[in-house]
Amino acid sequence: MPLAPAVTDLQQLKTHPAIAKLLAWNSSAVLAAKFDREEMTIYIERSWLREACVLLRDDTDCPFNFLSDVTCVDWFPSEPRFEVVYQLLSIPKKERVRLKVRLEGSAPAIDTVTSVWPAANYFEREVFDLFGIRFTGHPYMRRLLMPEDWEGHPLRKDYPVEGYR
Amino acid sequence: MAHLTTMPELEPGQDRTMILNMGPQHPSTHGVLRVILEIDGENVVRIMPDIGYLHTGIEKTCEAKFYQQVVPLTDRIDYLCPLTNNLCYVLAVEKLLGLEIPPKAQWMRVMLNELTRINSHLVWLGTHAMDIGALTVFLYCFREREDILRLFEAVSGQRMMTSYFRIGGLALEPPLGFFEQTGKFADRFPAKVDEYENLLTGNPIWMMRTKGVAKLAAEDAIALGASGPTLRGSGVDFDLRRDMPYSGYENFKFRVPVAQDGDVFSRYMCRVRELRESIGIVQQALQGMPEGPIKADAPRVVLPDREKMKTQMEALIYHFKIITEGFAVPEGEVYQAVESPRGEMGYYVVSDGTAKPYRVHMRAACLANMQTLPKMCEGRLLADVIAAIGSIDIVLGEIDR
Amino acid sequence: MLHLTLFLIFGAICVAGAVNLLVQRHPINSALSLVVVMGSLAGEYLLLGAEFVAAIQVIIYAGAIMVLFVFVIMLLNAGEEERAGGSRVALLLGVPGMTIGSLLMAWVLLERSGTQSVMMGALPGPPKIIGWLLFHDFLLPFEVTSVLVLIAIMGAVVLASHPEPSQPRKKVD
Amino acid sequence: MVPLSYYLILSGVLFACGVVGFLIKRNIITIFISIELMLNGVNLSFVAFAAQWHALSGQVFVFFVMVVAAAEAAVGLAIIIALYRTRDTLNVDRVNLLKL
Amino acid sequence: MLSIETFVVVSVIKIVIALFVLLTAVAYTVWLERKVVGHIQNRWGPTRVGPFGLLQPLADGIKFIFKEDLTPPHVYKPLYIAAPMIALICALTSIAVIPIGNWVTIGGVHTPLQITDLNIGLLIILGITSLGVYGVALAGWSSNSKYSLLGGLRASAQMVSYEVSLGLSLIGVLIVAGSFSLRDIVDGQGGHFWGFIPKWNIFYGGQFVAFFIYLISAYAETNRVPFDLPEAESELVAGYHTEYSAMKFAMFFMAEYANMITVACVASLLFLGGWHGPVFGPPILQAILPVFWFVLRVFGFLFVYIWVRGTLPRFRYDQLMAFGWKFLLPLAIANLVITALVVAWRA
Repeated sequence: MPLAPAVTDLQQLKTHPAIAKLLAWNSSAVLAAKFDREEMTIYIERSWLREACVLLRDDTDCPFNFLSDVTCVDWFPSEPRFEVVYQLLSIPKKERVRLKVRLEGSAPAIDTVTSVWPAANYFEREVFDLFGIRFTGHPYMRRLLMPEDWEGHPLRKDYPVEGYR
Repeated sequence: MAHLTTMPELEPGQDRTMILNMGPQHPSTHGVLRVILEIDGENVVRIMPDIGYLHTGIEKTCEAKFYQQVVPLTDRIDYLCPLTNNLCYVLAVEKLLGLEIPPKAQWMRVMLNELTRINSHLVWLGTHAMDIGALTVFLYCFREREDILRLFEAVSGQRMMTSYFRIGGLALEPPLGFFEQTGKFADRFPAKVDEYENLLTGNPIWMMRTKGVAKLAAEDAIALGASGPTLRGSGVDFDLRRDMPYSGYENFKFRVPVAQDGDVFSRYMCRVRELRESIGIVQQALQGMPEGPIKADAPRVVLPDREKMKTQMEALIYHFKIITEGFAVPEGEVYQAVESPRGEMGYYVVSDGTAKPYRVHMRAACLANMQTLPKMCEGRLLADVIAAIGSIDIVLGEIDR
Repeated sequence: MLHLTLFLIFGAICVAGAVNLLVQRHPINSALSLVVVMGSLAGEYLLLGAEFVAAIQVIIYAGAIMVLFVFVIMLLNAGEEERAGGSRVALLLGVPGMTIGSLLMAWVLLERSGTQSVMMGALPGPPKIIGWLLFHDFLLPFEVTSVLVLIAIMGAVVLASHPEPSQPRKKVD
Repeated sequence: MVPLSYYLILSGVLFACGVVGFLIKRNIITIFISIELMLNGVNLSFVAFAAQWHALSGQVFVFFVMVVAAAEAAVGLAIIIALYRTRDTLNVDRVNLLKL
Repeated sequence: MLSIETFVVVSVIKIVIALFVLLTAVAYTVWLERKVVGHIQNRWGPTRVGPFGLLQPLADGIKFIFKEDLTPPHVYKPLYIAAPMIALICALTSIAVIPIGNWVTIGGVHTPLQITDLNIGLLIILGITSLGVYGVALAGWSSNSKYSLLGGLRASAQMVSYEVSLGLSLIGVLIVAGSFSLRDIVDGQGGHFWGFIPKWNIFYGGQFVAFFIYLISAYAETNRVPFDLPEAESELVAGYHTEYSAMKFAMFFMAEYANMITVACVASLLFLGGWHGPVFGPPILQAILPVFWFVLRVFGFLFVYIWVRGTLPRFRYDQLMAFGWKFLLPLAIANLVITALVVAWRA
């Protein structure tokens, strides 16, 4: 299967259920979208993330009721530096969609989605631990993998591989 | 949904309760899980898992390796099903590359994956039964696991850390007689499952210990991100192999076992039935194993055969280039999920166009499954915590990565 | 002679256990001292020939009642007792008083009834005869005690059962 | 041959120890243990008198004492547990209020 | 009647022999368990030390003696040290009243094959085993560890609870036999009825149910699978002996196996006809055979113990208590009442 070029035009992608739903609700929440390698990515405006998640979860046609994963990509040194990535799955429709939120490098913070999917609890703690992104409203924002007194966030690109000396 | 996520601080001895620190060194926390329990006598008031004792920073290590060098690292994540990890990673990279895999390699991958699933379930069954006190099942399971490990050793040269799947195909041709051996194993295995079930399924004590214990409702399971047998044990009929097929799973006929009660016994039954289904897939794969190459025709990505390398100039050059500077992967990102023995294992690979992955993230099925533990155990007895931990089949290597 | 020797040995252990009970500050030590006292008392009963009583003494008293005590001490994790003002007065007045009283009693007993003595195994108390007595002559008391035990069990269950979880706990200083 | 009085003295000494313990101990469990010690002292004199008078009813009485002791222990320890739950102490000096 | 000197000498000899035999039996019960469980589980068990691993107990003993004897900080030392001794002493003492065969005459001395024959032998065994609780409970408490404490609490609650059923199941036999003396009880089981069925209490006395209750309670009393909650490895690490090492641990270990043997002996004596069995051949064989039959029964009982261990999972604490109080105890009382009625009707 040779690689097809990625589709980034929002108009062409309007038929996708998740994008259609989001656009119908609030077109300013959707910043961009990308259909690449059979996977749909939607960039969400950061302040609308929680509402967008609730909307996608409670959608009657194609409910994205399962949060597969929350992670983050660090695009240091470009800005906005962080991309928080949510992988959603619709168990009834067997459909996946990826939500992305871009965050600036200094004191990155974003709303938690633990109230939408409790599953986000550990995932968000892991992202906080390894990238230093604060999830506001998270019930227990503590380090998950590293020791409590660890300095720095190891998965950031500017974190020295041997650790701070 | 707040009741599913509250994680208050545990403070000792407020009201006749006692804080019991179970783990990280404890016989039944399956590795280095630490569970902090607040107990009132034998009753568990609150429970809080504490993880990270096996954190090895594999995700960070991946960023410093070439794409093909990441494969051996993936073995070490979920060390009970290394081939599933291999498969998930290579599928993700192949998707990034847009590689077409020859059918024989796909069928081999499916077959070995199902053997891995059996292998992993056997370890689970043995340890789970041992946690509940049935010692003999453990050794019976390891007897069959030994057979599978011998097959792995025959095919890949390694018993556990196989690294057998490569980007673009398989590492080696399976040796002579491998399929016969596998066939023999597949023929005698169902009788062995009967043996385990004879010891456990109808045993009144086993049923007393597992039925109605550590219940998890379907909506809670979905909300908490549980997957695999933990989800199917709660009555949600979802299996990535059937519902979102990958690596040629659409060519195989198998049933997805689902149990409705959401208790330890349901999860046990799901997995035991999966053992039988998996061996059925192995048999189908053996019968329909296609002929042909085991590697994709992509000289820039796939290492050439040893023979060609010694006779052909280009092959030698490609070999040299792949080994020394890897191969560039087109920009993009991919989330590839496969059904591991524990649930949805997903690899999120981001490429920036160089020969090293920009970011590799593993979605650990166990990490999400373990979030269900407080929901399952609170208000129950100490012994039920052990049963619950066993029933969600955790692997700390995957949780901590 | 053998009788006297054994009596003295068991008696010494008995008294030592009882005194140790008083001296020890930790309740579990006191409880165990009492077990020792009971064990040696069983020996004394054997010397008197009351073999059934001796066995029951060990089974019921040492094996059940005192286990209950030890269990409760473990359950409440009771620590060493603290000294309080009142106990000092009791110690100063009570101990000499009791000692004098005991000595007086001993003297009286030795003077007044020193002539009678009992043989080793003077009155065998085989289970058969004891059972006969219990179920004929003492049938009514026996049944009454059974009712008493039943009431005690019910009372213990009610008293020791957990209070309602919703009920807030009050602190008393 | 042991004079009966020896048994009675031993019994008296045990009883006295029990009384002293009852008076000087402040831990309610130890006080309870002292009561058991007194009962044991009495039991010994019962058996000794039974041997002297050749009347087995003395031994039978020991059984009744044991049964009563068992019942008393069950109820008493239950009360102690309930007490500890409400007051967090085993010291009798601190249990000086009849209500909470 | 023996003279006092002969009595003392004979007693000391018997005590030494009995202790030696018991301790050897303990060691080889461990060996047997490892072998049998090994074969149940598709493996060999000990094979390296001596033929069939027969010297393994010796090697284990040497290992236990030479291991470092750790005393963790913050334990309550007097009781921490005393607890294993209490457990072991109680376990070993009860063998004193267990007869293993008839009277024999050796070198002109006529003596029973038993250290001492008391007519309240069974009560003595019950009393001593009931004291065994202290070893376990105190070990759990004095270790000052939460796992040990939970194990100790579980153990004392379990042992006290199941002792009730155990005692009641024995009373049925006592009613049939009409004596507390173990020797009398065994003597009452000689002969056959209907020509071929041996007159064992389990058949003739109608004490089959009692035997069943005894079997289960005995497993619980000795903390064995499926009632091994006090030392449930997967829950409480090692329960009450978590903090013990070296010889102190070995004492608990020996106590457990000695208790198993005692329980097996009592079962053979009370339910399975003791040493009765076909006796034939030359006099020396006639002397040995009863002992052989007795040992065979004990062995059979131990084998069942080990077999169960290889097969069954473990109960949960509340299930264990419910089983003991709500099932076994009523069953034992019912058995007692029925036995009493039958005996009264026969008389």
